[in-house]
Amino acid sequence: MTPSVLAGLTGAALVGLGLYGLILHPHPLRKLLAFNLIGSGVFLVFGIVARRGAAAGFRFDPVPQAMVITGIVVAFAASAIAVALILRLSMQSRNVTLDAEVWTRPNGGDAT
Amino acid sequence: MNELLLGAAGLIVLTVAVGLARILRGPTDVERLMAVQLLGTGGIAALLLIAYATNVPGVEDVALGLALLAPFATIAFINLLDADQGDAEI
Amino acid sequence: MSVLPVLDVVLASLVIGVALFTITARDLFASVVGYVAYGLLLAFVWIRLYAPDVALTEAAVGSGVTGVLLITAGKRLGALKNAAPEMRPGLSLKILTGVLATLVAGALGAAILMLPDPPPSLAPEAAAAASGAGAGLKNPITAVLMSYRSFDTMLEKIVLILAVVGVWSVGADKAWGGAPAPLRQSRPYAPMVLLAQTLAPVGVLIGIHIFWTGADAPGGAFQGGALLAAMWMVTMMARLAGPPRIDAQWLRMAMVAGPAVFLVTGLAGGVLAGSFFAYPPGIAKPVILAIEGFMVLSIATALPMLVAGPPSERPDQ
Amino acid sequence: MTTLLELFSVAAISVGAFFFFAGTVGLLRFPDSLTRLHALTKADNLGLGLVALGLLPRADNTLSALKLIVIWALVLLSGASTAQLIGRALRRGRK
Repeated sequence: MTPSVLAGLTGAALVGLGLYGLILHPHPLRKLLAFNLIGSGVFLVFGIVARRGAAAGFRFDPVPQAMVITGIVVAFAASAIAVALILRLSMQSRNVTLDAEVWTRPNGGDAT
Repeated sequence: MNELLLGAAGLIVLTVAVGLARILRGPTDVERLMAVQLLGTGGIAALLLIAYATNVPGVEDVALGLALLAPFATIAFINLLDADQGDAEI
Repeated sequence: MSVLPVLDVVLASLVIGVALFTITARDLFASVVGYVAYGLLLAFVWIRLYAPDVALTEAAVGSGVTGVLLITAGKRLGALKNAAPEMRPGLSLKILTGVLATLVAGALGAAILMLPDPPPSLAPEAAAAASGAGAGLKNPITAVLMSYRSFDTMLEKIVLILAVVGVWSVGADKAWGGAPAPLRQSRPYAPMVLLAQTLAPVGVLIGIHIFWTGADAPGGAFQGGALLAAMWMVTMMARLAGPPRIDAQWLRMAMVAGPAVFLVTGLAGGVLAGSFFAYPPGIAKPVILAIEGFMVLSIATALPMLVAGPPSERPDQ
Repeated sequence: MTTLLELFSVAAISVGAFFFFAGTVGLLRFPDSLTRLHALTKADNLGLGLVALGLLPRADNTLSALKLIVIWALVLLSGASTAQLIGRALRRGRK
């Protein structure tokens, strides 16, 4: 078990964990957190592709690593938009949940 | 000598990892905060030791960045606690 | 070198353990603390994958700034907590989701175990980019970002600006042009003021250092810009400075500067050096450093504005 | 001279690692939040400080040595002031 395979399997496990939280948590910020876990798991998989692609005198393949760097920043930008939308949604509706049942209840999403 | 540096790094990471149990056990959020801070400092120490033992370039700069960011999240958490407790008297 | 494999296993299990905690923790605060610790641990994993550039980005953006974003959001959301009680999902849904998540993770893990051998690599192309068009850049990652895949990097800056526009436009109509809500409501304590006043100047110095060494050593515009952004946020969190009004001319100019300069240089390359985004040989390195300087400015202003959120008060004039 | 420095380096790093160990034990075993905070600051200030001190003779150039010192100074500053802030948050008691 080389370090890169270990990191890759960790990434796979993170994707699984994140998916579980994303589906099950009714709280929108917890969903966002879970989504970020999935993202970093995918980044780790990129990381081991970079580590395995060592060639041309480098200890790593710089192309996937550069993509991960842009990826982290873009993921943060997306999270910021998600947070803004969540805050606005809860301000409008006074509901801090994404549970479908709450929203479809007769008096649930009243402020629309 | 390098082996010794790595050994020290391993020891520090292990102890700090055990300290992370405070995140699980709490009991209050302040304890969780302390565990994260210990992880940050221990991580910086381990990074420095690994940097000097393995000569991977740039690890020092990562440690520098981590040292700079160490109080960053803590300040935000303190602000949150203060907001929970109403306006502060100085 | 017998310590390192043990360290790797410890690190991997810690990452998974803390991730599990952030998913299962009962309250939001605990789970965000867990997420910050998780980001730190990931940074160490990236070091072990020989990716100090990524480690620095992950520590600054993935752990630090994202953590502050989530904490601030939780604080603002806390005022509304009185609404609907959280619904707990049923057992059957839990099992079903668990099976699905295990299947996805298992498939991904299997794919990782079956990765092609010998591995495909773009490293030779990146090496060519480092010694060719971006002549004299010893950091291959900066060469890839600024030369080999420069178009991506420029579009990524535009994404950042679009995100800021998106966040701003979520605010109330009547608040447009005003300043976002301050990151701290009450007056700060003296230790916090001292910390921010000492940390910020040192941090600005370190941020510029990391940007400057980025041409030849790990570091670069992203990492330097993120550290500068963090320092601006520290001053805002200690109430040394409030968030600026979003219609401030200098703010908008600073945010657009990075991609604008990048685009103009790219077009100029089309005229002077024969192809879009080609750098004229000989002066490639100074040109790249100049573009990166403006990118640092854009990142350092855009990230704090994303955390500060939409404008909240009616502009008073 | 070099062996003496080597010895100093090993001693400082070992004591630093010990302080991390002690800090962790304190964080886990001490009975209340304020005493745990006390243990944490020992690990922060002394542990990292001694490790940095031990690495100082091994630095290749002045820039590396300067970085070690700056890292220590930053952690001292942030450790001391966040300990104040955390302590105050604890003393006000509702958390």
